[in-house]
Amino acid sequence: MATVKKDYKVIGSRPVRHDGVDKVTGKAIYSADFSISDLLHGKVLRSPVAHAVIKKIDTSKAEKLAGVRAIVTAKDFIGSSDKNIETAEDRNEGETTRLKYLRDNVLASDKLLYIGQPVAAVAATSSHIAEEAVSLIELEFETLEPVLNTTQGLNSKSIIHQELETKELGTKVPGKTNLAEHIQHKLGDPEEAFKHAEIIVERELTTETVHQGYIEPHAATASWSNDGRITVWCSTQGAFPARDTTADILGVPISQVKVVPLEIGGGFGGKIPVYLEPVAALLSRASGHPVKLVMSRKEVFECTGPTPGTLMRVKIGADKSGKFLAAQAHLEFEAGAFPGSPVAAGSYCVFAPYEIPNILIDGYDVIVNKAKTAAYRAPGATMAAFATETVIDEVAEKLQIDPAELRLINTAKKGTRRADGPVYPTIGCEEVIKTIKDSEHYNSPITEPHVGRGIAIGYWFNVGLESACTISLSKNGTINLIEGSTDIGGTRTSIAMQAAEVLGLLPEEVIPSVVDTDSIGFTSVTGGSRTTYATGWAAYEAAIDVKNQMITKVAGIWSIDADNVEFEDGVFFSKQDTELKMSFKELASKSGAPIVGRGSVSKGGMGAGGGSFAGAIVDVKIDPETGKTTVLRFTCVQDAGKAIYPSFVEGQMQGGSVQGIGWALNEEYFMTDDGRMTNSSLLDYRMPTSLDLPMIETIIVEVPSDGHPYGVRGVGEANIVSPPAAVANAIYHATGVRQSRLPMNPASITKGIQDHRSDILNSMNC
Amino acid sequence: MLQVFIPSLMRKLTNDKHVVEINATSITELINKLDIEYPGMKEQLTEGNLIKDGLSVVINDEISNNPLLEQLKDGFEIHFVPTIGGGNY
Amino acid sequence: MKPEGAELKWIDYSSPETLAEALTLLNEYQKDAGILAGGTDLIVKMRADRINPGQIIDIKSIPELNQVNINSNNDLTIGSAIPCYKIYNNSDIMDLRPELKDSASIIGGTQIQGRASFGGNICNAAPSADSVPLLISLGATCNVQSINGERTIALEDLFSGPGQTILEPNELLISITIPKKSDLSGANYIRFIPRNEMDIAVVGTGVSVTLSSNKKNFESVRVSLASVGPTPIFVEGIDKEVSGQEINDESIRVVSNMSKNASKPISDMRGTAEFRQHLCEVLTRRALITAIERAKEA
Amino acid sequence: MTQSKTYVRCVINGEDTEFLCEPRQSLLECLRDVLRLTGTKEGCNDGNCGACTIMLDDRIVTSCLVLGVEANGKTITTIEGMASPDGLHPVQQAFLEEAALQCGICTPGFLIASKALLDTNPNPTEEEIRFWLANNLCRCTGYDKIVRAVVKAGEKIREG
Repeated sequence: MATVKKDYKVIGSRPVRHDGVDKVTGKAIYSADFSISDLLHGKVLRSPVAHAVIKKIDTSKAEKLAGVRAIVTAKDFIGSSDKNIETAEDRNEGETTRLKYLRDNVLASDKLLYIGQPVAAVAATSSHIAEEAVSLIELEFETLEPVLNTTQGLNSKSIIHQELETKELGTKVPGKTNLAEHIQHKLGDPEEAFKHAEIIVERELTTETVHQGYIEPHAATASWSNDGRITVWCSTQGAFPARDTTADILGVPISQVKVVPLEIGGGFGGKIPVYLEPVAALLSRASGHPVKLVMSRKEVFECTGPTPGTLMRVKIGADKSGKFLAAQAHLEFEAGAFPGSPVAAGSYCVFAPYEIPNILIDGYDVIVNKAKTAAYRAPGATMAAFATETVIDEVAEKLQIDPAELRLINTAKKGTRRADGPVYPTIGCEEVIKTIKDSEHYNSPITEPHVGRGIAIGYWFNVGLESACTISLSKNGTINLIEGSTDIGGTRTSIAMQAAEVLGLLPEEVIPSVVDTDSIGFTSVTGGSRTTYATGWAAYEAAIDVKNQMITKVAGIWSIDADNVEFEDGVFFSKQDTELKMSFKELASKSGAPIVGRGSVSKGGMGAGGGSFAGAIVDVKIDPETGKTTVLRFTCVQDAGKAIYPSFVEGQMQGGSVQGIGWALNEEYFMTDDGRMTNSSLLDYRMPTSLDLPMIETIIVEVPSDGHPYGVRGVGEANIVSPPAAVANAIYHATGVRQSRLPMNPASITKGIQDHRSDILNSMNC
Repeated sequence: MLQVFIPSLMRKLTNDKHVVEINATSITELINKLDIEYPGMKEQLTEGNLIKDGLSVVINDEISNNPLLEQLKDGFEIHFVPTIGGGNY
Repeated sequence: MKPEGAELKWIDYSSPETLAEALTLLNEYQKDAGILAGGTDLIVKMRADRINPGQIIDIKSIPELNQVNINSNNDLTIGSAIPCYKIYNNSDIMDLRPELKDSASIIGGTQIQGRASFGGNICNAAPSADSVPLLISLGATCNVQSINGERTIALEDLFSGPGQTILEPNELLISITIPKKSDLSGANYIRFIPRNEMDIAVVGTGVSVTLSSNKKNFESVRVSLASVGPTPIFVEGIDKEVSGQEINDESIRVVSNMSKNASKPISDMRGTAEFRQHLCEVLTRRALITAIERAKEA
Repeated sequence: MTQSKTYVRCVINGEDTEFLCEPRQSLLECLRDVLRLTGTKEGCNDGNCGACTIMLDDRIVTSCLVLGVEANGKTITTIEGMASPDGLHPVQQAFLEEAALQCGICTPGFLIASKALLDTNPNPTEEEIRFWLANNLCRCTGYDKIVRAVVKAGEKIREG
């Protein structure tokens, strides 16, 4: 297995995270903890129906309630008092539509598109009064037939957006429809290749809507001051994207908005969109006070982006030896009420771990009357892998080839051409599969009855995007590291460690701060597994900049040429004169122009460093009478490129694995025929508890990525992709019944077993 | 020469050619030359001299953040792929 | 239109020190009163707007509702406001009725058990109430009082519908009495939930069994079911079928099938009717077998 | 009846504390909004996530399901009261060393619940830990490192 040879001092160690003490003592300030003088509290009126035309919003009764300070609706977006507002009218048609969608998702203008869509908002002296006022707002509407899944969306006469036309590679296909986008990737000649296949397995599978399930509900406080400056304190995965979207929605220049990111209580992709920020800002402008909005758990479930339900058909053809000759995927994803399901990402990932010469992938982004979907950890890849990896397990069974061996036979490697065209740089897919195949877990015997083992592989392409970082050197030889990546799970430290390594410092000699959008260069979201990769890269460059400035400074002190100065093990020295030495700390203490290093990177939008592959091995025990699944043992294997901060690499692997287990077994939105979620609580939306799980074993594989100074690969996402498929395969091997729907809950497993039994009986009878 | 990969949904314009070879040093030059050889390509790929919304340019193995500024070298692979929707990152 | 938030409407609160005081308040406010013991159902229902009491009466300070009493006849009486953890941490109760831990230790998680009481779990009258099936199978009775006097109600007769009991608006559940235990009896409560601990019973079964002196035959079997009807269900007529019968797979199957046939489940997000009926048979069989083992050890 | 606030007196983190609250305010609201003790978190407001776990007299409870007025005469410990001037509690230290938190929003609830377990049982089995903590949801860690941290804290406490 390829690993990084170079031995590092800081990288690969396990220091206590910089923000740790504040977070174990309750001092860390999260979005809902924030307060400010003169603060009002807001509540939001939300749509009670899934599809309707708004007739009237009457706020008169609510306005009369004592303690109410302001009420806003979508009307308040238009005719802003501000002179330099760029309004929707100034934009081209595409932009205008995009803006309308953004605005309608935070305050509905003409139609109600899903249950829970915001319609109006109230600011009052207390949240109790605000909520009472909300119940006094009268909303009149004319209901329309709701569209609740992709099949309805593609066939129903009920059109959700009259102006919508299907896009193919950005080009519009005329005609009224709920199909927002059709994606296609074609490699080789699949039709012909299937003819030569020894065996072909084709299956249709479905998955239900699931939520990211972060424990901290969304919250935002906004203050619109008299000079037109807007300050927003919120919980977001990206302060800059939140600033840009908020400014966009409000129709003000981005320079007029400052977003102050507070500590964030989980996101997993769900805290990339803005929901409350622009509404709090409108309420603040209308009331003249800062206004705070906090969502309830019910609002989080019903009104923020889940990841969508899907319908998928996957077909794989292989020859006798197990080599995949051709593959085909048909992916229908629910977008929610506005375009943009993760079907594009799903289409990239569906066959990503394999070298297959002939591929056809069709992806469909279908508008439905549900909350707009948002990213959820490797968006789209998990559903796609559930389809592909269960089909591959069936191929392995039919050809009587070990499932790990079959994957190895077909593994993608450097130079493999993907379905979407490009070839892979250095990747760790083969190493991940080999590690699974050679692992003690995979080779341990299964002795108990009703126990089965399954494996699966998953891919997430990872992104790079923009990050900025500055480092100021202090007189005592420590550094202050300023960054713009909100820290969801230890990235302050994984970034600081990369700077520390360059400058020969200890992790605790770096003081990292995540700052507001006025205080650092643009930095993209904490998402796409990019933070340790790209912001870490920016920190590395800032540290190099600091080092070079110090070299110039010491060269000046010694009056020698900077080219003759070297820095090693915390000491600057002259290449010629061995007498000339100065420690980092001593040089830092010397007076002179303050040393400030800058790092600023723009890396690939997709496929950064070749992405990350991860795999799962899972043993389950099925109660054949109740269909209850017990996860006996679970191992997650992932390529981290180079694990900067192993404790938190393991943490990502364990967290992603468990979200995948929840998705596999019990998590789903139960929806009524009129589009209402019936289980919008943490009691009935069954995320795994500590008692549902074994310890989650981790094996970190290190195949350094091309380009990154330390070979890092983001590890935030790929780990959630394979668990549902691995669990499905394990359930099959425990019960003899294939599962074609997520979640695989006790009722469906029991039914599967009963049907299977009666099939056997029938076949014996004939 | 650049290897330009034509997306399946545009191959009607290249009478089903999957890959075409073009000599160019920038994406703009590339698209103009493509349009001469395969009329309609420019309209498919651009809007107001910018790459269309919903379309991304892959240069070799990574999506480029600002393709129009990229310096293209001999032997590069160029792909036009659908943009990832859904605020995925 | 109900907003999506979870704010409570205005309430007034009182915490009477004596039973008399509480009964007077309850008589004054009748249906407008909300009785607060652990609050783990009351406050949740108020936030969800399913009930809107104007006057909260906190009964936790009333001595009679916090007493555990075992009389000379070994009848066990448990105050209605005693939180679950005090039940399974009470050695007197556990010596006499160890099976009560089956339900007391799974009503919600640890934090909920710090507050939730049998009395609250009973009066909340959820068809899924975990404490109820076992208590019914043990023949428990409810001691109820109002300013007009007191009465005793067999637990299986208390419920009139989902969230509904036959208690008058001015009546208060003071305690639950479990009649004395035979040396040859054993009981067990089990439930089926998809997730572990933090979940609502898809089906729950409480079984109490008394064996013949030679421990080979059934003397009496009582079965009660949760979550398979509008109220907790007491399965009638089992003794007629199996009393005196030898304990074997066949007689056990008779009981579990009677329990399956007695269930009247609906389909909802927690399980289909078909699945629930199937589970009734499985869980009754399993609970009965455990109860028999316990009876033999007794 | 006029809508007036109620006077509550209790001991919070060892301090005699008085506050006024509306009877409809939960103890969680009182801690966070009235007393500005925001270390106790709200994740669901219906007792199912455990983020608002506090010690109420001798027992952990979800403070979202306790009325502020019920705190009268009670003794309360929140996360703010866990560390002492001479340092972190062993459970806090173990959570740091074992990387048992990622986003950290559920951490105060887990720490209060874990301490309560170890106070009565300093040598719990993995099963006992998982059962005790089943009312505390964590979405980041998969619980593995949390369980390890509680075991480690138990060892530290037993060593004294």
